[in-house]
Amino acid sequence: MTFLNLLAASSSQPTFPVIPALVLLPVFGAIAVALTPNARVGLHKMLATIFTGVTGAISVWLLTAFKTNSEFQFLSNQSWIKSLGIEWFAGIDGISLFLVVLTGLLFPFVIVAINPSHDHKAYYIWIQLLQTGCMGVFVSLDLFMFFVFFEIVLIPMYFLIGKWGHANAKYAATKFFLYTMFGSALMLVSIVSLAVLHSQNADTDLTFNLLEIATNPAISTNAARMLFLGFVIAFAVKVPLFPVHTWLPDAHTEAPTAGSVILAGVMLKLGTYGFIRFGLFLFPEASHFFAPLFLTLGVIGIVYGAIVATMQKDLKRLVAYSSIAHLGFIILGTFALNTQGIQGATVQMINHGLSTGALFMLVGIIYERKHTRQISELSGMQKSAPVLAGVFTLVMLSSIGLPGLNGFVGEFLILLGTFTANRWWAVVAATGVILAALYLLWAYQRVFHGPQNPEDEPTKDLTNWERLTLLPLIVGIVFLGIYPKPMLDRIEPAVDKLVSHIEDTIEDGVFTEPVPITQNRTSFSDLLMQTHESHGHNKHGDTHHGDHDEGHDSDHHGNENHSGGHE
Amino acid sequence: MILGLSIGPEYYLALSALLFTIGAGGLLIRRNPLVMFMCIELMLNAANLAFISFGKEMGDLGGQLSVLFVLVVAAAEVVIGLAIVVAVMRRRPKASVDEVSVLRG
Amino acid sequence: MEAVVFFIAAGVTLAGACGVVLLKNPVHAALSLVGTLFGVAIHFINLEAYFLAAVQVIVYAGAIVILFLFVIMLLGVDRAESIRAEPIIGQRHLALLALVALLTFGVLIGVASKGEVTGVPPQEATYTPLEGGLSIDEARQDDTGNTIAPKENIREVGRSLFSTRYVFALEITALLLTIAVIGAVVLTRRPKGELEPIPDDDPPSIMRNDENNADLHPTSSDDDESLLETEPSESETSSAEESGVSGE
Amino acid sequence: MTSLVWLIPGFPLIGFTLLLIFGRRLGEPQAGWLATATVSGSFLSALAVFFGLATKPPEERVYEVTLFEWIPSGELSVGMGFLADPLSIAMALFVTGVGALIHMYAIGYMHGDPKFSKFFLYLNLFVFAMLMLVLGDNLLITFLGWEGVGACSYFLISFWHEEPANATAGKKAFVTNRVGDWGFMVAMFLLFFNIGSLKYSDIFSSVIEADALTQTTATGIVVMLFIGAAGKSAQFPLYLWLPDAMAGPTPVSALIHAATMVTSGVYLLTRMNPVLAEAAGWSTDLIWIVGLFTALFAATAAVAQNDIKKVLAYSTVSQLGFMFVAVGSGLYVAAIFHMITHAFFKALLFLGAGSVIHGMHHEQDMRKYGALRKAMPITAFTFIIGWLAIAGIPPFSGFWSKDEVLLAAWNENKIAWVMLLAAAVMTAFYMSRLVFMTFFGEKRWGTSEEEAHDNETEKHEITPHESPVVMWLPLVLLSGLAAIAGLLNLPFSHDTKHLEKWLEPILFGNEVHVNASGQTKWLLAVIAIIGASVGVIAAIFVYLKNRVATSKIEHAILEDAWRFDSTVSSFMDGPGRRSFEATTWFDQNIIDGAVNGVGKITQRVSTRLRSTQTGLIRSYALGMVIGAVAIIAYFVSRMGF
Repeated sequence: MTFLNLLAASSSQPTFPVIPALVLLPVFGAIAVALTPNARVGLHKMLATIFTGVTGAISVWLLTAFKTNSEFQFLSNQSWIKSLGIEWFAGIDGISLFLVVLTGLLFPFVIVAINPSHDHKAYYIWIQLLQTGCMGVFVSLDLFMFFVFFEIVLIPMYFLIGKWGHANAKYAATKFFLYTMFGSALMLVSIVSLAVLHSQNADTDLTFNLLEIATNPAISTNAARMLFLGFVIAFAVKVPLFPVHTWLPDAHTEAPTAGSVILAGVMLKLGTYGFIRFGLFLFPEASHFFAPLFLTLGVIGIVYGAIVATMQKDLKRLVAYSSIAHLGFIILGTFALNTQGIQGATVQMINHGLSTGALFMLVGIIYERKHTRQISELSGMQKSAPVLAGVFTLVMLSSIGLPGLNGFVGEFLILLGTFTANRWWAVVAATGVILAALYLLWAYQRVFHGPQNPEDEPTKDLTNWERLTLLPLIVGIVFLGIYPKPMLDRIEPAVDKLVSHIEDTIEDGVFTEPVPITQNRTSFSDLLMQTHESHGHNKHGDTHHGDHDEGHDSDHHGNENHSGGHE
Repeated sequence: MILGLSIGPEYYLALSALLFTIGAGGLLIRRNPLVMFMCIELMLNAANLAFISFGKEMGDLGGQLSVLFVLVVAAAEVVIGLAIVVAVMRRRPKASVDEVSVLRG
Repeated sequence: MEAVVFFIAAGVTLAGACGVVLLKNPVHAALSLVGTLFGVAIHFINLEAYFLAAVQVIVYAGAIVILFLFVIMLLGVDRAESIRAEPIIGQRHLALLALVALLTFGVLIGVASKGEVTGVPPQEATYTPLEGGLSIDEARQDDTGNTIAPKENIREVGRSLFSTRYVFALEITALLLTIAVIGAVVLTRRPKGELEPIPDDDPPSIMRNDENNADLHPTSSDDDESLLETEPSESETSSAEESGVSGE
Repeated sequence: MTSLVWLIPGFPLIGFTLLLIFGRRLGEPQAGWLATATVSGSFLSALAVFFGLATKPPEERVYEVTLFEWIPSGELSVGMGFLADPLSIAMALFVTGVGALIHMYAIGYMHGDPKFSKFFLYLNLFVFAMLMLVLGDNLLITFLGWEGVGACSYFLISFWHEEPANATAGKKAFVTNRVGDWGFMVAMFLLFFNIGSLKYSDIFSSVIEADALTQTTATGIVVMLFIGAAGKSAQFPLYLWLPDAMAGPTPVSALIHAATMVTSGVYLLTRMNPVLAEAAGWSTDLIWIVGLFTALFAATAAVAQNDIKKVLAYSTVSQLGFMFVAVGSGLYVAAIFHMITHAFFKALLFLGAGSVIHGMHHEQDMRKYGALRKAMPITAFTFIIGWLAIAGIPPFSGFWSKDEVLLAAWNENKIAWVMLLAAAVMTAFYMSRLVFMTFFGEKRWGTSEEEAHDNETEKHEITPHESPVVMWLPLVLLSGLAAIAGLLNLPFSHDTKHLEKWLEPILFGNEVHVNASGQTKWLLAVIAIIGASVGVIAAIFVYLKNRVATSKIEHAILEDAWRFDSTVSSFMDGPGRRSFEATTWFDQNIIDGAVNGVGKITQRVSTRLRSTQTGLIRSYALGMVIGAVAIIAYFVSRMGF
C-alpha cells in the first residue's frame, strides 16, 4: 500500500483542505450566482469574480506551499462509494501543480476581461462549473473521480459554445460534445476493466486508486496494451491528435472569445495531462510499446496543422490549427519518455495556455473592432492601432517559439528530448518551427501590415482596460521565457520519478512476456480469462508456463522495488 | 364413452389455450376499445383457468389465490381503462383505436 | 359425468368468446362475454374452486360486465363497426399467423405433454404443501373422508390469504383498488372550459390511406439540419454584441 | 575589468527598456541620442573588457560569468552566461563601434519620421541581441541572439510596413532565416546528444581532450551548423532574403545587412572551429565551395543592378562568400580579418549610399544619378575611400584582408583561387561602376525629372544637398577606419599580425598554415592588385569613356540574378501553394467529411427506424403477441417430449 506511505508523508501538510476548496469553491460560486435575481448582472459578475478569484489565490498560494519533491502533496482522501472501492482521492505533484495554477488564474482573468453578450447569469454559472470540472481533473488521483470530472467538463463547455457562440454554434457544440463523448466512452470501459483486472490479479479488493494500481502493476502486457489504447483514444480526441482533430477548429471558431480562451488554455490540457498522468503512469510498458505510433502522430500533427493553418481564411480558425500544431509538440515530448521531453511537454502546456489564450483574446478584440474574422477583410491595422499590433507581435513571436519568450523553452526541451529518444522524429518536427513562422507572419502581414483601406474608419487601439487585462498574460509570457527555472525546478522531480518508473517497469520486465500481436486482438472476456489463468498459475506456482512464471517472480520483485522506492 | 373418459388437466389447458387465442385474436382485430377490453378479459379468464387447473394438479391452493389477485387486478384495470376510454371518447366522439395514435391530448 | 359437464361448459365458454370477438354490436359482445364468464365459472366448480367460481360470477358477470354496459350506453357507441375492412396493412395476416402459432403451442403444452404437465407428480405434491398455503388434500384429510365441501374450500382460501405468504399481496391489492378508484375519478372529471378537439394529424404510414405516403420522409429538426451540412459557412452573420469581448 | 562583460549587452537592453517606456515622450532627437549613448556605453565597456583581457597572458584570456541558470532540465543545464575571449570581444568591439556610429547617423537619416523613437527602440534591441549572440557562453544563448537579430531584422525591414513590398521582404527574411535556424537547432541537438552540454568550454574540452565526437557526428554537426550559418549569412541557396531586405531604412541595411548580423554565420563557424577540425574533409570543402560559388554568383548579379542599394546588397553577399571560403579552408583569421574590414567599408558604403538617397529624396535608381560629387563632396570623398577599400587597392584595408582570403583559396585549390580572383575583379568592376554612375559623368537627375513630368516643384525638390553633420561625421570616421584597418593584420612579419596573435588562443591550433613561400605570396598580392586595377580600368572604359555599350554587360538575366529568386518564388506560389491547398481540402473533405459522414448515416438510419413507431395500439399489441409466441416457442423447444 505505497500510497498510504504517501499519506503519511503528507501529514505535515496544512490541515486546511486545500484541494476540496479549490474544486468546490467555484460550485459555491455558481450556486451563489444562481440564487441572485436575474437582473443584477453586475452582482453576478462580482460574485463570479470573487469566488474564482479566491480559487486563483489559493492556487497561487499552492505555489509557495508546494515542497519541491516528487511526492503527491496536499492529499485529501475520502471514501466515496465504499462497495466499489471508489474514493475521493486528490493530490498535486509537480506535473499537475502548474496546470492547477493556470486553471485557477485563467478563469478569473477571463471572467474579468470578457463580458458575455447575453444571459449573464447562466454564463457565469456555467463558466464556474467548468472551472470545477477542469480543476477536478487535474487534482484527482482516483480513476473514477477523474472520469467523473473529465465528463463534467463537457456540459458547461457545450452550453458556452452553443448558447453564446457565433453563427454555426449549434453545429460546433454538438460535434464537440459527441466527438469527445465517443472517446470517453471507451475510457470508461478501460477504467472499469482495469480496476477489475487489477483487483483480480493482485488479490486486492476492488480499487480505483491511481497510485495503488500504477505502483503494483498486476495485469498482463496484452491487457495493459488494450486498456492503454482505450484510455489514450479518449485523450487523443480531447487533445486533439491528428486524425481526430476536426472538432477543434469548429469549436474554436464558433465559440465565444471566453470559450476559445478557456478551451485553448485549459481544456485541451485535459487530454495532454491525461496522457502523462494516466497513459504513461499506468501503462509504462504499453506507452513504450506504442510510443512510435504517437510520436508519428505528433509529428504529423505539427507539420499538418501548420500547413492547414497557413491556408486558413478565418483568423480564429488559423489560431485553432496552430494550436493543433503546438499540441503535436506536447504529444511528441510526452512520448519521448525522458526527462527533457516530458518536462518540456508539461512546460509547453502552460506556455500554450498563455500564448494561445492571449492570441484568442486578441482575435476577439479585433473581431469586436472590425466585426469580421476574415483575414482578407482586414488590412493595415498597425498604423491605427500600434499597441494592439505590438501586443499581437509579442504573443505571435512567443507562439512561433522565439528564444527569450515562453514558447521556446517548452519547444526546445521537447525537441531535445525527442532527439535523444528518436532523432529523426525530432529532425522532422523541427521543420514545424519554420512553418509556424510562415503562417503566423503571413497572417500578421495580411492583418496588420499593408495600407489601410480608406473607406473603413481607423481601428480603435487597445483601451486601458484591455491593456490592463492583457498585462498578466504578457508578463507571464516574458517572465517564463527569461526565467523558467522556478517552474522547471518544481516540475522536474515528479517527471524524474515518472521516467524512472517507466524505465524500471520496462527493464524489470514486470509485465509478462507479450504474446504475438495476432493474439492481441482478443475480446475483453478472453483477456479476463487469460489473465485469470495466468494468475492461477502464479498462485500454484506450477512451472510449465515459463514466461508466466518468470513474469510473476519479477512481478513480486518489482513490487518490492516500488514500495521500497516510496518510503 | 364420453362418460368414461376422465378429464385431466390437459383438457382444461387446451381449453384455456383456445380461449386465450380467441381473446388475442379479438384484441388484434377489433377496433372498438370496449370490445378490445372484453377480449383482454377473455385472455385473463384463460389464464385463470390454467392457474386453477395447475393448482388442482399440484394440490396447492396457490393457484386459486393467484386467480383471486388476477380478478382484483382485472377489475382495477377495467376501471382505469374504461375511464381512459370515456375521457378520449369525450374529445373525439367516434374514435376507433387507430385514430388515437399520438401522445397528445 | 365430469366429462359431460366439462364439454358443455367448454362449448358455452368458446361460443361466448367467439361472440365477443365476432359480434359487431358492443352490447351483444358484452352479453356474450357474460356467457363465457359463466362457462369459466362452471369449470372452476369442476376444478373444486368453489369460492372462486362464486367470485367469478359476482365480480365479473356482476360488476365488470355491468360496468362495460354502463360505459357503452354512456358513450352511445352502439353503432356498427365493420369487421370486414382492416385499416392497418398486414395486421390481419400477421395476427392470423401469430394466433395459429399460439394455439398450436398452447395445445402442445396442454396435450402433447400428457401426464407430467407440471413436472411435479401429484403424489409428491400432495406431501409437500408449500409454506403458508394449505394443501387441498390436507384439507381433505381433515374431514370425515367424503369429498370436500365448499365451506372447507372457502375457509382454506381465507386462511391462506391472511397467511404470511399472501397477506402482503392482499394489502397491495387493496392499495391498488384505491388508486384505481382515484384514477378513474381523476380521468373522467370533466375539465372546465370548452374542450378543443384534438387536431387531426396525418395517420402513420402503415395505415391504409393514400395521401400519407409523404410521411415516409419526416422533416428533421434544427440540430439535424446543422449536423447535415458538411462544413460551417464561412460567412459570419452574427451581430456585434455576440462577440464576447467588451472593454468596460 | 573583464567582469564588466555583462555590461556590454546590458547598456542596449537598458536603452531598449527606457525607449519602450518613455520613447513616445522623448520624441524626435532625444530618443536617438539616448540609443546612441547606450550603444557607445557598451562600446566603452567592451573596450574596458578588451584591455582587461589584453593585460593577461594569451592563454588566460578567457573570462566566463553566469548570471543565472536559464533552462535546467535533467542533465541539461543552460546558464544565462557570457564568455569574454579574444574572438567575442573582437566581435563585440566592432559591433558596438560601428553600431554606435550608425545610430548617430540614423538620427539624421530618420529625421521627421513619425515612428522615430520606435526605430531606435528596434535598433537597440537588435544591438542587444547581436551582443548576446557574440558574447553568449553557450550555444543556446548564441541561439537566443541568433533568433533575436532575426526578429529585429524582421521588424526593421518591414519598418515602413504600409508598403506591402517591405512587409513581404521582412517576412521573407524571417522565414528564410528560420530555415537556417532549423539546421542550428539540429546541430545543437547532436552536440547535446553526444557531449551532454551546450557550453562552449565543455564542448571544446570534450572535443579536444576527450575526443568525444566521431568523425561522422562531427561532420553532421558541421553541415547543420553550415545550414544555419548560410541562412544567417546569406550563402547560396538561402541568400534570397538579403537583396529584398534592402527595403528597410538604409541605416538598417548598413548595420544589420552589412556589418553585423550577416557576419554571425562566419562567427559561429569560427567559434566552433574544433568541431570543424574533427569533421570529415568534404564538409569543410562544402563550406568553401558554396562560399566560392556565392561570391561569383553574387558578383555577376551585382554587375547589372541599377538600384544603388541592390548593388551593395549583392556585393555584401559576394563578400560573405569570400569569408566562407576563408573559413572553409581553415584560415579563420583571414575570415575574421575580412569580416572586420568589410564591416568598416561596407557600412561606410551603405551609409554613403544612404546619404545619397537622402540627398536625392529617396531616389534609389543610379540611372537618375551622376555628377553628384560637387553636390555632396563629403559623401563623395568618403564613398570613394570605401570604394577603393572594397576594390582591393592598397593601402586601403580591403586589399589586405582580401589578399589573405585569396591566399586561403590558393592554399586550398588553385582553380578556386582563379575563380575567387575573378570574383575580386568583378567586385572592383561593379563598385567602380557604382561610383562612376553616381558621382561622376554628366548629371542625369534634372533632365530625367523634366521629361518624366515637367513640374516646377518636383524639379526644385530634386536638387541634391549635402547631409547634416550627424550623418557625415560617421562617414568620415568610418572612412578613416576603412582606410587604416589593414594595420590590424599586416602580413609582413609575425609581429605585424596583431589579429592573428590576438585570436591565437581560441583557435586551438586549428588555424591552417599556408604552405607558400614568401615569393609566391608577393606574387599573388601583385596579381591581386593588377586584377583590381583591371576591374577599375574596365569600368572607366565602359562608364566614363563609354567605349562599350552598357547593354553588352548588363544582361537582363544578370539583373534578376540568374532568375533564381523568381524561380523559387514562382515555385512557392505555384506547386507549393497548391500542395498546401490540397492538404487543406483533404482536411476539410476527407477527415472532417468522415466525421460528418458518420453523423449523416446515423440520421438516415434513425429516420428510417422512426417510421416503425406508428403509435397504433393494435400493431403494438400484435408485436406483443408475436413476442409471446416467440417465448413460448423457445420453451416448447426446450421441452422434451
